Amino acid sequence: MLKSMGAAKQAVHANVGSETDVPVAKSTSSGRKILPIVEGVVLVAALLAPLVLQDYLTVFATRVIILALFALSFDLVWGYAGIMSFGQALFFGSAGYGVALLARDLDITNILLVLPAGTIIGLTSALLLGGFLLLGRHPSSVIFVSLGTLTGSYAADRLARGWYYLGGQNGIPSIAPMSLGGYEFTEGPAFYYLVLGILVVVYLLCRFLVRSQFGLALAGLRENEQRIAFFGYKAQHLKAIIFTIGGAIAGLAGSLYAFHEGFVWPNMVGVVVSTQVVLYVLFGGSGTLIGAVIGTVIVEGVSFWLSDNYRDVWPIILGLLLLLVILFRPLGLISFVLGERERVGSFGAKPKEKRNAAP
Amino acid sequence: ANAAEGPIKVGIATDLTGPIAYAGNADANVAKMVIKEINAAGGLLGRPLELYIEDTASNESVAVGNVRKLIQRDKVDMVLGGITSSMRNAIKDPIVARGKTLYIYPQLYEGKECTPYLFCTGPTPAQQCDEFIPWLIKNGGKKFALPSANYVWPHTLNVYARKVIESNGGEVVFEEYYPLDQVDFSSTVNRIISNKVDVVFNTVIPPGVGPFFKQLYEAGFLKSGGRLACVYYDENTLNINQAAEIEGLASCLDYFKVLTKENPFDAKIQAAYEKDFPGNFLFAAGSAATGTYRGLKLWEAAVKEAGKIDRESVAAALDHAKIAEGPGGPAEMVPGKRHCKMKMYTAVAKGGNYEIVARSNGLVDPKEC
Amino acid sequence: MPLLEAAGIKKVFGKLTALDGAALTVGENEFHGLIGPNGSGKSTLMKCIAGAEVPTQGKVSFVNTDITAFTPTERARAGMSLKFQITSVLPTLTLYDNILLALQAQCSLLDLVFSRTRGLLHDQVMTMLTQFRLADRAFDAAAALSHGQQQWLEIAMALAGKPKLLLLDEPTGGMSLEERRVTGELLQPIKQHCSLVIVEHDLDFIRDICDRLTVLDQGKVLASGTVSEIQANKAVQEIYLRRA
Amino acid sequence: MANAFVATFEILSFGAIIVLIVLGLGIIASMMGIFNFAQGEFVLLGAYITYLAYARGLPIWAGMVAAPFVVGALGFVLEALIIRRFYAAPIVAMLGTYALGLIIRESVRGLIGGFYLTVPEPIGGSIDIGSVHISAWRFTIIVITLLVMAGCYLLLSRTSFGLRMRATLENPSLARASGISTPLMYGATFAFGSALAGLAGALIVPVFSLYADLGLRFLIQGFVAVMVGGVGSFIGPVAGAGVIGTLSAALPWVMAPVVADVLVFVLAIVFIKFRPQGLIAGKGV
Amino acid sequence: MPEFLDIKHLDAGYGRSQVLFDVSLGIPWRGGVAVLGRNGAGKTTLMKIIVGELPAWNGEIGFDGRDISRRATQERVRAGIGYVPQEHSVFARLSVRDNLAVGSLASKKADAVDHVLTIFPKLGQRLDQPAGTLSGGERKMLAIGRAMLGDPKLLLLDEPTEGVWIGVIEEITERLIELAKEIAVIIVEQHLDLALRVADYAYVLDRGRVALQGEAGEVRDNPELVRYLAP
Ligand SMILES: Nc1ncnc2c1ncn2[C@@H]1O[C@H](COP(=O)(O)OP(=O)(O)OP(=O)(O)O)[C@@H](O)[C@H]1O
Ligand SMILES: Nc1ncnc2c1ncn2[C@@H]1O[C@H](COP(=O)(O)OP(=O)(O)OP(=O)(O)O)[C@@H](O)[C@H]1O
Ligand SMILES: [Mg+2]
Ligand SMILES: [Mg+2]
Repeated sequence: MLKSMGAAKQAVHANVGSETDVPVAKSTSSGRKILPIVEGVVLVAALLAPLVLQDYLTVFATRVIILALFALSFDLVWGYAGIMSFGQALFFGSAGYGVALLARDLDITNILLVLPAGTIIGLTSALLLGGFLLLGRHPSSVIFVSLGTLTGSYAADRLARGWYYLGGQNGIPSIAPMSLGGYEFTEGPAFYYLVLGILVVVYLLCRFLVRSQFGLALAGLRENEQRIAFFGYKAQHLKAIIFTIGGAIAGLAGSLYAFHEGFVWPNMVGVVVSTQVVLYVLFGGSGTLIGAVIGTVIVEGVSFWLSDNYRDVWPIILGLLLLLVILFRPLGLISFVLGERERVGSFGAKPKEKRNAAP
Repeated sequence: ANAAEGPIKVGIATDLTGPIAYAGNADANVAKMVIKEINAAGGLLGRPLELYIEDTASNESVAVGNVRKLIQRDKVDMVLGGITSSMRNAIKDPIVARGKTLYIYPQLYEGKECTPYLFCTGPTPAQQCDEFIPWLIKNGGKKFALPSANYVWPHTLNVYARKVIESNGGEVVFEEYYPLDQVDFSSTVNRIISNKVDVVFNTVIPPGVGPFFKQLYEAGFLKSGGRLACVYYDENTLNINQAAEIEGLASCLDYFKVLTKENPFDAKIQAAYEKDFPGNFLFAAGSAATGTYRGLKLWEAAVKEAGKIDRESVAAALDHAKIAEGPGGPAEMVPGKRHCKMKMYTAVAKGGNYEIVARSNGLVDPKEC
Repeated sequence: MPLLEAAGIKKVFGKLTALDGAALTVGENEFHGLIGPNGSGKSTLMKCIAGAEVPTQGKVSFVNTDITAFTPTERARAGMSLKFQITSVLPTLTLYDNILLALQAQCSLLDLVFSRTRGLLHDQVMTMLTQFRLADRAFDAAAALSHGQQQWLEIAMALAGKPKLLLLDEPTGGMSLEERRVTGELLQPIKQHCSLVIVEHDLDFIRDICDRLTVLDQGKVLASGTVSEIQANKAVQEIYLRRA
Repeated sequence: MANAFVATFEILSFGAIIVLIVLGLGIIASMMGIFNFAQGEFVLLGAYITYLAYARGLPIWAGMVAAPFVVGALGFVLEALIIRRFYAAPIVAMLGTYALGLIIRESVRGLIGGFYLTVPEPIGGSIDIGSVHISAWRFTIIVITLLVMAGCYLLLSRTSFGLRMRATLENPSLARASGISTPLMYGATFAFGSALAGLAGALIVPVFSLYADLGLRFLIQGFVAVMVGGVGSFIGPVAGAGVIGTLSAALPWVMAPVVADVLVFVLAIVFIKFRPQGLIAGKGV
Repeated sequence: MPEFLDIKHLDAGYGRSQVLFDVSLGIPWRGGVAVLGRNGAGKTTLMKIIVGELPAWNGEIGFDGRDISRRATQERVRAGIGYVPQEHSVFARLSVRDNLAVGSLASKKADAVDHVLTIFPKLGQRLDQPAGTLSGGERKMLAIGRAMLGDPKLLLLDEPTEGVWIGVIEEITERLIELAKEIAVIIVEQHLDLALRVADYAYVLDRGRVALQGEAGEVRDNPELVRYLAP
């Protein structure tokens, strides 16, 4: 554990030391900001997508956006607060199962009921698991939290497979579409824009949060939990709070996913999906919200394309691509355009005041 | 949305990658073989067939995306595929309810799938147990153990098997479920030995089944006259253990390769398959290859009868479709049930090969829906 | 009534008794020096007071409350602030953010989420940075500071929360004579609102800024009193002559 | 009585298998601070090499002897090309090795066609003691595991290799400043951990047969074992593996296997929660 | 004859920010040399470059007649450079005993460890303790002891006495004076007295440039010195 803390610290030094390797776009506090440009480009692309994509690709894109929402939840927890939640699928999947049961057993498919319900399921399960793993006398190590959450997700997967009420291995198929009054959200452009709208709102909320002073506290948490406890931060509470928020967002994503795909199955709470979301975020670049979105789009898009074109060997190619990115862009694809300084960001007062104040 | 002209599009969605890729690839090969054959004979309704194959990758979410490709991009007229029940559940809705397409599921399974427009062409528990279990009691003994992997197929199959065992005067000593990837079975083996079980009716699946049989063997189960039984065991699974470790294992399926010795039609398709696909992916019943063959031929018969390719007409014809020749013999759909009658064979492993020891008198009823 | 009273503190690490009934009393607005040979238990005593170590025995009270069972967070909220002997700034954050982080520690959650105090604290952050001669590096990452500069930053962070009691463990390590003098000057003004416990090996420095001294030796208090009392103390003179 | 003997033997033998698999994982985790997600695939490669030897008609033991060397050499190369870049960031390392594992696993799957293939044991059959039969190969595995453990312990505690390794992994720049060639040490450690995995794969393949997910099956179990034992020493993970292995073989004797399976993990996590440093706190060898 | 350590026109820094500018210095085969300067002047950076932890941008580093600027750290150390870093100077999780053992890996003398323990008896009482839990001063003692064990021909000390008790500083000083009679010693030190007692020659860095240099006595008496040391 000590080792991992130390290693994290070295990582930081190494990054700072190797700034020469990243000659691209090192933006200073007074330089131009790259991040908003990237965000804008992605948003415009997302808005236009259904106009240029074929039907089935719009449906695929909807799924990707839901997964991006899910990735956002993990990024918030890992990229900003340094909590390695290797079991994020637990919240995603339990919400999915929850709303699937609502639809199956109680015939509740009203969007105004099911989405809040999914969010609350995600929130509650994150609160319980987070409470156990993160609170307590000893601050918990990164490795402990990662294995703890992994095990949680693994156990939930086992439970889902074994429990008949949840459909066992087969999951719950044929979930009725989400509805609003008489309108049914079936897959297609309407669903796409609904999901995109939700993503944008959640994204903006997250953005607001991580750039606030609260975000600074999270950054402190990520760097050195013990240290900020000595400032008087309730470090473990902060962790539990952000973990819970992450769980709620994952829950929201999970319920959308369940209705969009029309079924839920044990993998959705299990290790496979948990690992997948970690990949999305690292691939895109953790610690930048847009990185999580970009990572999801690219990983999903590339595997979709590969499985079409290299049918027998696509997992191997995907593995190679992942490895190359991780090797040469350990900070994710976003680091092609974004410098270290802008990624970590600065939480001080408005840039204008800053420049005046700095001599 | 089907074009009246141009080729008829057949969609295959199966596990080309992932842990059961050996089965998925065999199914895809069978489909290629059958489509080639039909096209060589002039196609269907005067139109050629075109094959669209997508990977389900043993990953339900990848699968759904790829199945949508089949339905929405390629606009196939029918989808055949899915091997595990969970995969069937994942893709059936996008195919049948949302995609408004016909779906054929080729694998032996636990039964109880009664979705409209979804046709099953593999064996059901009734077909695999009704004649097999009495044979086991006669050729093994009355005391059964049901060690099982913990998922839906064994659970449902065991309910049926237990009923058949008990109504034939047998006794179930224990029925126990294990996590799917459990690989140590010492306590199970011990219970089997100390309870003097006669027949181990196994539904443990790989990876557990190899070590399980080995441990049983090492504990002297076979030496003291015990009988192994496993209804998904085909030519592929024989290699999991050394021949001695599963000597005498009995299985009941719709096809075994040894049938080629007695059945010219089986010899013909087996030879055709091996010529086109000489690799590792065997034409075997446990991997749904026979169900795929049967499914495609039944569908061909239905299309011919309907004279049209729209879902309603084909489904109406498929409801009572028949083929005179298929792997293991003729097959026919049970009207209104969307399941298939077929011949069943009981085979026993001897020195690394199967020997047929019993066969059904005629076509066995699936007893579903 | 003293501000801080630690009494009978015992700390055992395995076979080693690092503190053996040590005591420390600090009054309001008092600058208190803690000295002693290497390994005499100074840092351990500081950690026991700040909550980084749990004493095996003993009692710590602060502003008339028994805080022995308090967590570090609770102690910090009660008005204590510690600078560790080994520097531990937050390396990837800018200097500005390091200070802001320390300053905003006791703001309410809502204040933080809605950044209500960001503007208010700006001047304080810049004043601290200017005082400690770090203003020109305000937007550099803390990892890019030299060891001595990190010491300055740490002191600034410890001071930032306006503590009632400031605990500094060898703040001037790696500083030259001149730099020490400046540090001393920077510490003087806080006397109006704050008490200080400072561990130092540099006697001249201690003499200049402290009112009272406590000398630790092998986990026990050897002497405690005003600077001149201590200087006259025989036992203390002896350990200064003794080697390692 | 006979029953108890069999039970003990079987439980111990599974414990030994887990220990064997975790040895390499533990060394790499403790010494290099990297949770190697590709470790399972090194086990798989060891198994695959043994299978190849068998399929080519060579004696099986020849494959078993070659496996650790080949996998160790591969580990050395991979360390130099890939792993070396990850030391600073353990989480990125997890993902990097995950990708590596994916590539190896899927390639092997392609090579063996996704099947389950049997490899006979060099020493087959059972040892019969009265009415009790115990597996001769499992017995051999127990013996070899004990020997390998002792060997590793001696290597790490009695030679300066162990000291250099620990120094390097603890503080690389200071190790260099003490004259230790850190690149060599990293390579050697990783190769050593991989070789142990290769050996494990070679020895267990007759028990479990060869299939692409052979190594993956033990990975999470291995991580949990390392955590329970305690990162930072050689002995910790070994002890953890012993506990987890025997526990997961023993619990099904007294309760439903499905419950036992989840229970092992829950117990492990609760244990780590209340004793975060693990069974054996990380110091010494 | 060239100097034992001969640094010419050295430029160096981190990332893009340059820290050292055209630094040249020569160290004789025997004797002490002090490097002085205020916080952030570049002293530690210079040490890191000599030992090879940080690459130089430009310039030459000659050691024992050969150019070592491209050699890896461990090779430089094996060639005879000993280094006591300013921070992270011990193997925190290794016991004191093992820390010393690492130091003596290359040593030929059998009783070298005992010798260190007689200089720092305190360490003898802490042999089995992980070095990370040592007190600040004990840690420094261990770091110095470890570096001495390698029989260096050139010893680099980056603030060796930070946090060390006065009594022990005296002891260390005497040892270093003795040592400097046999090998070359470069010392970065804030205790001016100590530094200039050990050193015969001194360099003063200011913002990465050599601002003053000369015999120890001269430098001490130079009125400019105070200016370069003030913050
Ligand atoms: N976690 C620990 N485990 C074992 N021994 C410890 C631990 N922490 C401190 N010690 C020992 O306790 C003694 C007191 O240490 P402490 O750090 O308090 O000394 P100090 O007075 O601050 O010395 P210095 O002036 O050198 O910093 C030392 O001998 C140290 O080795
Ligand atoms: N990792 C780093 N990245 C970027 N800049 C750095 C880094 N380390 C040091 N610096 C900068 O280089 C300059 C010289 O630092 P150095 O550590 O050499 O100073 P020093 O003379 O040793 O000071 P001190 O007396 O405080 O130890 C300082 O301005 C510092 O901010
Ligand atoms: Mg101290
Ligand atoms: Mg320095």
